[in-house]
Amino acid sequence: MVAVTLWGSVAAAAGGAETIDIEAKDIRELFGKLAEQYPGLEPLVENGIAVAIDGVIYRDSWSKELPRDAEIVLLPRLAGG
Amino acid sequence: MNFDARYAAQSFKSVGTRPIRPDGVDKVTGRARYGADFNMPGQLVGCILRSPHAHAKIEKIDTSKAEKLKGVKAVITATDLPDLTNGDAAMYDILDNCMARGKALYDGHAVAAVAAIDARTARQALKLIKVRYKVLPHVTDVDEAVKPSAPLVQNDVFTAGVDPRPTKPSNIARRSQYGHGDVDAGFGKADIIVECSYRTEQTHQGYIEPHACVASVNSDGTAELWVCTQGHFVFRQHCAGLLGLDVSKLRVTSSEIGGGFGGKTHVWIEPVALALSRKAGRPVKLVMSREEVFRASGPTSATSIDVRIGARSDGTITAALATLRYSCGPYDGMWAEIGAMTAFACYDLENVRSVGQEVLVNRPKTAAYRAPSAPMAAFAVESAIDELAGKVGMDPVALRIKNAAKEGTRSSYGPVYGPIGIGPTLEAVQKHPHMNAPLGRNQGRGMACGFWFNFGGQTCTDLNIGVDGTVTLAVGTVDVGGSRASLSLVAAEELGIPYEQVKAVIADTSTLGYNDMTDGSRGTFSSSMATISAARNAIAVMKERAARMWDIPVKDVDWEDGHARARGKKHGNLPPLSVKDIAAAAPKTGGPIAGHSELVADGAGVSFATHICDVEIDPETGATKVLRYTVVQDAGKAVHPDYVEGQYQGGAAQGIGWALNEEYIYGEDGRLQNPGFLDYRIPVCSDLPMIDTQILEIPNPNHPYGVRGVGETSIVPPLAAIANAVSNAVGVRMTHIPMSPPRILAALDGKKAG
Amino acid sequence: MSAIAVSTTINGDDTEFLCQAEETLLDVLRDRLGLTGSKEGCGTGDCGACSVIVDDRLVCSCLVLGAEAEGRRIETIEGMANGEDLHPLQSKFLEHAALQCGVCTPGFLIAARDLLEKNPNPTEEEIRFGLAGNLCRCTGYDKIVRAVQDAARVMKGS
Amino acid sequence: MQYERPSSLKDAIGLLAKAKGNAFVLAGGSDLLARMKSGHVEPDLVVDIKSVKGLGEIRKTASGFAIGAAVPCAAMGESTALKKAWPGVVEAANLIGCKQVQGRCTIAGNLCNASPAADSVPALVAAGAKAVIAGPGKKRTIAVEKVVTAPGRTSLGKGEIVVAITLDKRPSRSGDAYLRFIPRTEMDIAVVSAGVNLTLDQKGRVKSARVALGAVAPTVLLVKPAAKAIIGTKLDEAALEKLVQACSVACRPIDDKRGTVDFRKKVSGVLAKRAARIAYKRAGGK
Repeated sequence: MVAVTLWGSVAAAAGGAETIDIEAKDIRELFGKLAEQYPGLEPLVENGIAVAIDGVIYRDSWSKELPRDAEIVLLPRLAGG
Repeated sequence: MNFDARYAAQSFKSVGTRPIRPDGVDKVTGRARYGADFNMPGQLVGCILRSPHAHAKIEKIDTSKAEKLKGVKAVITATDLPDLTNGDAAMYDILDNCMARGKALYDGHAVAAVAAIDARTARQALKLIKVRYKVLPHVTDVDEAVKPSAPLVQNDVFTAGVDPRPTKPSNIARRSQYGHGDVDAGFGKADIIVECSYRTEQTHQGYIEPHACVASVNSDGTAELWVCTQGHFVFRQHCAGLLGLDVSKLRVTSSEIGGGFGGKTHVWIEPVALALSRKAGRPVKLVMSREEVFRASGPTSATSIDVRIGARSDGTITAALATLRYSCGPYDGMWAEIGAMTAFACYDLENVRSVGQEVLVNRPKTAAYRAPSAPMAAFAVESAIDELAGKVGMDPVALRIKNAAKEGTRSSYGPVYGPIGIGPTLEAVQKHPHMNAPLGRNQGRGMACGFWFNFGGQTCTDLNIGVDGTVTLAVGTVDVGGSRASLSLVAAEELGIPYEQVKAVIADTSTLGYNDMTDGSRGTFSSSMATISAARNAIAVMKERAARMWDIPVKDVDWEDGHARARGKKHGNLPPLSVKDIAAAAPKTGGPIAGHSELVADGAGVSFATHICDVEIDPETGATKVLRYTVVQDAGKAVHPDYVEGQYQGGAAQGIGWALNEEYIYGEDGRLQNPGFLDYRIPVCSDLPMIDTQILEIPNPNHPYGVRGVGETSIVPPLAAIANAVSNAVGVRMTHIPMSPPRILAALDGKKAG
Repeated sequence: MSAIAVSTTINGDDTEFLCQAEETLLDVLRDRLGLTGSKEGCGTGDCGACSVIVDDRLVCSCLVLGAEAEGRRIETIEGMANGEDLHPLQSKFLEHAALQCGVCTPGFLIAARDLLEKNPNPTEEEIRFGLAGNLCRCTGYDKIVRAVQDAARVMKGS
Repeated sequence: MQYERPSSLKDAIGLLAKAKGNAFVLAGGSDLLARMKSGHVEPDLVVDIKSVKGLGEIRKTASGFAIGAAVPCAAMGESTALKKAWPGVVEAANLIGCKQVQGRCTIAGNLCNASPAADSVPALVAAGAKAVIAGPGKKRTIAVEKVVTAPGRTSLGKGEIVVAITLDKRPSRSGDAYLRFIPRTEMDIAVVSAGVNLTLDQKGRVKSARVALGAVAPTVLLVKPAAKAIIGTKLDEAALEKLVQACSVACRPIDDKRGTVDFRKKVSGVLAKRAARIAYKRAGGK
């Protein structure tokens, strides 16, 4: 079980949920379960979402493992210049 | 690729030196080929007809006369770009922006296009296209657009992110919120509260090279696109999707790029050029005029931001709150959201909340501009922090140091920070001689901080070793400011060979795997990671080849200092083999030697900067002269310090232009008044002083060399640093960017009037 | 409408071309003669990327008609290096990393050479005002000014 | 479009006089080509006068200087005699655009383009410059302020060309100066501008003066009350304050993308004051 914090537009898409406990070993599993439990998140997961694991931001790494006590934060995927 | 996350201080031979860039001679002799410098046999000239109205229903387009003009080979409208987006709202917006469908949403919106045998014929043909518009009420101002009485830019947009879902459409496309703690309680604990509203006007990236491309679609479904872009792989996907082409059959070559700064991360004319070529059956060259660049590419947001900050009398901030309204043009974006994320990112705050509102207006679609959205938020917050310092009676640098974020701080946008550079940049500024230099009459000094995330992303690199031991490095991130030099240095470092033996090139979409675009300051960060990985793979191959040459087990071969060395004494006195030696033997030891790498470069470290600026104001005219400017920024590790400094200086210069003179000026009729370099005033050489830089190197633990992105952060602090300097010089808080002479003179008069 | 036949000298070479009356010298250089080193940043004389020399005078080639080239001497970036030997300004721009995207660089080099020919010993201010007609959006001008200063030193020495 | 390059003035006038549609004189071309690029004008005929004999020269005449209509502003800056005699006029000519534009643009073209913000015109008006006009009729010479009648409009008849701008000999104890306000340091069009030309008496008092303002009305203004305010003075603070007031009162500016009414009213006086000080110093005043 990891505790996932949702922010900004991601939280809004999940119907205002801010913290979710999910059993997931890696980012892929996390995304799958999120989309299952919060259909509003599906388009975001599909089109781009970033996962901060202990402060380091990952964008496309499904295989990235989620350590048990890690701090997981979901963020929108950003545009850069 | 998994690197050792424990970063150890390293000594470098190549990285950190300042050699001449590999594309340099071509660029000083005029040989480098940019977007408009390429031609194809049988090529036609494309031209786009644009809406003169800010908002209008397109009732009818009659292209018959244009089609009949001799020399015209194709005329297209939105019907030639059918909607293939399959419910993808973001792609639909891109399509609609490339060619208006039903409604023209801003002055400059494309409504039709022609391809003809020459420019003169194409221009004549445009005049023969008759468009019947029904002009609709428009709104171009961000504050006007959020009023309930404002004309609706899109009839079917309901503010997202609000619960319950609104029942009426609105120009506020989306609301997003960030923060933690209890802001109300925090303000309750404050001894001093500052509160102010700020505005910034819309600016353009102002790259010198207008958008340009040559498109060629064949009847067999294959196509080629030559284009100036920050991301040819992304352009390929967007263009293929919009035109219904197979992704892998569209070969996109990125030309040299004459500046992008985010503005060349979006497709504008490219799908139009491809559609023209498809219809005409010939290659089509399409080049924007400067006027088109201003009217119809993507500037940054105009903003309106309210900030409230509370602190105890010792300077500790107890609460911070911001509401940020960012114009998006006619389509939903995430510009206010990024503003909301970055606004308070420099500080360690117990109670913080920022709310972003994406505001639709009848202006061109907002595009990314260097650390998009962060400079405006920083302007508002850093101005308020300076006000707070004044009220608390503290030195502004000391107040910032007291509240600065550090390793372990929960950022205002969510995650907890690793090792970061905000504290060190502030301390460097505090010690910098610039801070203590004397000031004269009518002069003022300001400083401010800035933050940017930096990205990583998908990256693919090939490293090929030639038979003579020289190396070609093929990367897929477009070189916007010298990254080929930096990446050649990294390859040289890793292989242990001289820089001169490496040549980096940008590969096209058919010869290298997918790469995300050069945005988010990722070019050197991501591609250096992939280059290191590719070099290590090549070294593994070279060790095998050396083993074969020596006829010893590969486990007995070490790689050291650019040479294969036989380990231990049992192999006698085998002399080390250089890359050259191994390459020369390659035909006999197994063929070509190469290293490849495909990875997602994650872990781009966040970046911080602090800038100092001195200005002098002419109290009779309101003119501002920038006397001195200093940039202090964390680079993680500066691979090629010249180009790191260049990024710092360039970002500061763009910020100076934004702060003082640059702005989109719209008339009552909703038309852009200043679509040219004469009246859209970017800084000229005589406007600026030398820009001093100080590179700090706080290694990014997620990169093997400690590299962080450096390209964008440098544009974040200038608006605020200059606003603070001007405010100090004139004795009035300046809250409206740009601080053009009429605004400064009006502020001075307001002060006199009391 | 018939095209206009023009005889001119470009980088020392006798050159003939046909152009339409409204075509600019920049159009002719780029589209008819393949000399794409001069860039079009604005087409209205506001950026300097198309700077060339016409009869010893620095001009924006976008503000000159192609037909006006008749009988004149035109110098472009393509003629700045002497074979493989770069002009000192070209070398110094490279050494000082005075270019990032490089699209303004040909115009800067032409303008800087003209500046140093007229004023071999310019102050920083004279360099800045002398090059004010050339926009650069990447560098903040710092390294460009330094490169011109260094080139001036080298050129005086030789 | 038809392009012609006559070698005689007669041919040039003939071409323009019989032209049908939009005919333009190409002197420097820095305005014309920019306007063609933006699609604001579409000439049917362009008459390039640079090959017309004599129009490319700065001549020193018995009465002063004649600056040919095809003389690029950069060449004015290279004329030591002209610079010494009329520093304000030369400064104004060498402020237009940038070095590249100065290599092309001409003061005659700047005048005939008839922009209220034209840089060299206030300096020319202050200097009392005259335009020599040739055409199908008689050659005539008029004060430059009589050439422009409204934005984009001149008093020139069909077939008429300004062939030269003349400046008188510099009287002793006199000087001129020109200042403009732009938000940048170069490359802009004047938001406000002021030209001052004055002559001192033997005691160092202003004997005669002309003050002209640009970009504050549909055409360049010759502000007589402003001149009057300083005549008879040594530019003491009170006189300068009167000058400032007279300028502000005379202004009839508009709000546009380049500046506001308020700004132009205030800054016109500031520039006139500063230009007057420079001109005074150049005239030998202390």
